[in-house]
Amino acid sequence: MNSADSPEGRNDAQSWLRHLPGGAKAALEAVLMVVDQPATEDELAAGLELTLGEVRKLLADLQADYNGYTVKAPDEEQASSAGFGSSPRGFELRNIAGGWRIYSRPDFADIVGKYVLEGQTARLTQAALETLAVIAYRQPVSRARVSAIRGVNVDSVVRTLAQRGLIEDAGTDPESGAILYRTTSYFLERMGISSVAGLPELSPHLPGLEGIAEFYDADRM
Amino acid sequence: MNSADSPEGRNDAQSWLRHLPGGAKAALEAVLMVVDQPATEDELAAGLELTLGEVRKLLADLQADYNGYTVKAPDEEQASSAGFGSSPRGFELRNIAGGWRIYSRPDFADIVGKYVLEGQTARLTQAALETLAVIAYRQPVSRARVSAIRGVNVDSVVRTLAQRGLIEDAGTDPESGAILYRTTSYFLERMGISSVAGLPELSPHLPGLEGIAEFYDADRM
Amino acid sequence: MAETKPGFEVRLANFTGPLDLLLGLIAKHQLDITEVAIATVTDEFIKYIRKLQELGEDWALDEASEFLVIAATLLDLKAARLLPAGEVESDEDIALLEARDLLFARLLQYKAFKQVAGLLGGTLHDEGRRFPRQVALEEHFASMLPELVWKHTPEQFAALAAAALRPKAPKPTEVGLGHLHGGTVSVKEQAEILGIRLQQESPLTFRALTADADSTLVVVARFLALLELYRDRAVAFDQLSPLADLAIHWTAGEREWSAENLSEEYEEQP
Repeated sequence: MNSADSPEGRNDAQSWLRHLPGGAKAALEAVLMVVDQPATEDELAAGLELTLGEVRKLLADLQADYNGYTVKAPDEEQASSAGFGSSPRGFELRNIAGGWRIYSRPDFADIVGKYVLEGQTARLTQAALETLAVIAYRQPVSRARVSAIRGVNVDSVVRTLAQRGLIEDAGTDPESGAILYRTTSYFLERMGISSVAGLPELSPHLPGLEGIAEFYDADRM
Repeated sequence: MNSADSPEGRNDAQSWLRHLPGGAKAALEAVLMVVDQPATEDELAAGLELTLGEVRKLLADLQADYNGYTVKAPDEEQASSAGFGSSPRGFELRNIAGGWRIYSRPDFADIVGKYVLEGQTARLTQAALETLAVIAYRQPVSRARVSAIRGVNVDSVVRTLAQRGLIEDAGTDPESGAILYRTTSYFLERMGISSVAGLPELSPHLPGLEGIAEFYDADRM
Repeated sequence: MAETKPGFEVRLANFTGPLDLLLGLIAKHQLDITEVAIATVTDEFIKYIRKLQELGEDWALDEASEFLVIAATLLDLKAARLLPAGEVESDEDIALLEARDLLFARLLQYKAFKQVAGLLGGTLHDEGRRFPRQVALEEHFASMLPELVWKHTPEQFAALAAAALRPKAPKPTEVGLGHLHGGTVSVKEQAEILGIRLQQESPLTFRALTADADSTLVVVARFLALLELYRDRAVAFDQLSPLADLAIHWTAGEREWSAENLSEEYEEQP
């Protein structure tokens, strides 16, 4: 296989892709059809022997393509011949949990839900949501610490969240030896965000308590 | 929900679909994009509350759409505004054994194959082995139950095991409607035994196993 | 969910714990978090426990410990509130003030997480309307996968199954020990001691009443006992200036008061 780093290799791959019907964009689309977890831009670039920049450009094109857009009269002909439609597709391409993946469009959730029984997850209870929130914002964090923040025992809720794949074991605290928990990439997928940094800010909900972390460590049980 | 047989119901459903972005075609596309098992025309018509004729017409439209075609000048504008492109997509809609599903386009089989094989190992992970062991000794069993026993989400591991031909669908649980899994004859072959009854008894390894079913049922989510 | 106590749902929606109950009570009385009328909150809470008892509810261990946490939290608040608002000098006073701030901080933090949990729930719900494409690998590609390396004998496999199926002993939870003390000190017993002493000699200073205390815990218990006695109108306080010695007068008649009358807040019988 030619290395993507060698100019000759790249040219070969590109010209090869160009000769396929639909070109590199369709090839990318073909790969997206078989991924069963978010595919990173690196993986896609390596698999298609394209540069990161090229892959990003193609992903953005596909995303816009699936979302549809209103084309102005002069561009319509060009848009059409390039394979662009103006009406949104039933699916969308999203960048989630660090990778790209095809999803059905939420407008059709009621219809799609009739066919896809698995994966439709039961709603989380209030207690589970609050525990998940504490873990998401304080990770990696021990059960005892979550308990202290929530004021109740969280053992069974933590077990449920782990079974649902929303949190996982993140090693043990070097000091106390307690198991630490963090959120999973499945959690990011379910939240539709790229990384934990994409969570809404906690500070607006914590008026005048910037020093809370210190408070907490002092109070740690 | 209105019955598809009642004319009033049909009209309601149709007008409802028409109001969704992309209309009935996008709704059909949404379903086809995420169904795992090929869907029959009957199933699609029932779910979308359309007549068989309408569904067939839409399927043909989508198939042509994905395959791309050379539009003649007078049709181009119309085609474009209807959301049709002229260049083939990376995927195609195929009718196999009476069911419709979207597949990656065979032209890209080399690229897709290379992508799929990348990073694949010939060994099962510890998580996969343990999950397989639980399924082997508790079959037929749902994913939720295996998750409860293992304490982690097993969705992707179960998918891997099914892909490897070690486990298969064994119908649905009459109570919960969840898909049940059992081991396959390929699994027996790899184990070198002739039937599941040939699996070694667990008792020597697991004293007091009698009460285990109750234990886990009590914990069942 | 195991944590939702049906009894609490009558009073507060979505009860999940002591902090929740406190927040709920505070919200219910529309009180500023820094101006909590502890007495009201405490009375409300005690009324609730009594009602539960009248209904003959069984006390689950979890529930009982949650009550203890609430009681402790309320006591913390109570104690902290009794500090004069002015200058503080002793380390103990500062510690009490810090405890109060910490408690408010905890409540605020708890409230913040509750709000964020609401946002998370909304996002999870909205995102649940998108279904990922997650189809089985096309047979053509599945057949290209490398043949599995299988090295396990049936016995090894069985051992693996046995390990995976063995009921997991609950992993040791870190038990919060911060609230545990060396020995147990009964507020009721201390109240009895104080009652006897004050009936013999009144007034007495708090200093004098605690002179023989062999631990801080006994001092705290006697302080709490005095609060109880005060509530029962058995004693009156007299303090000439802030942080001056606190004089305690016995105001109840000799036979009017006994430790048995003491509020059951501390000595609840199951």
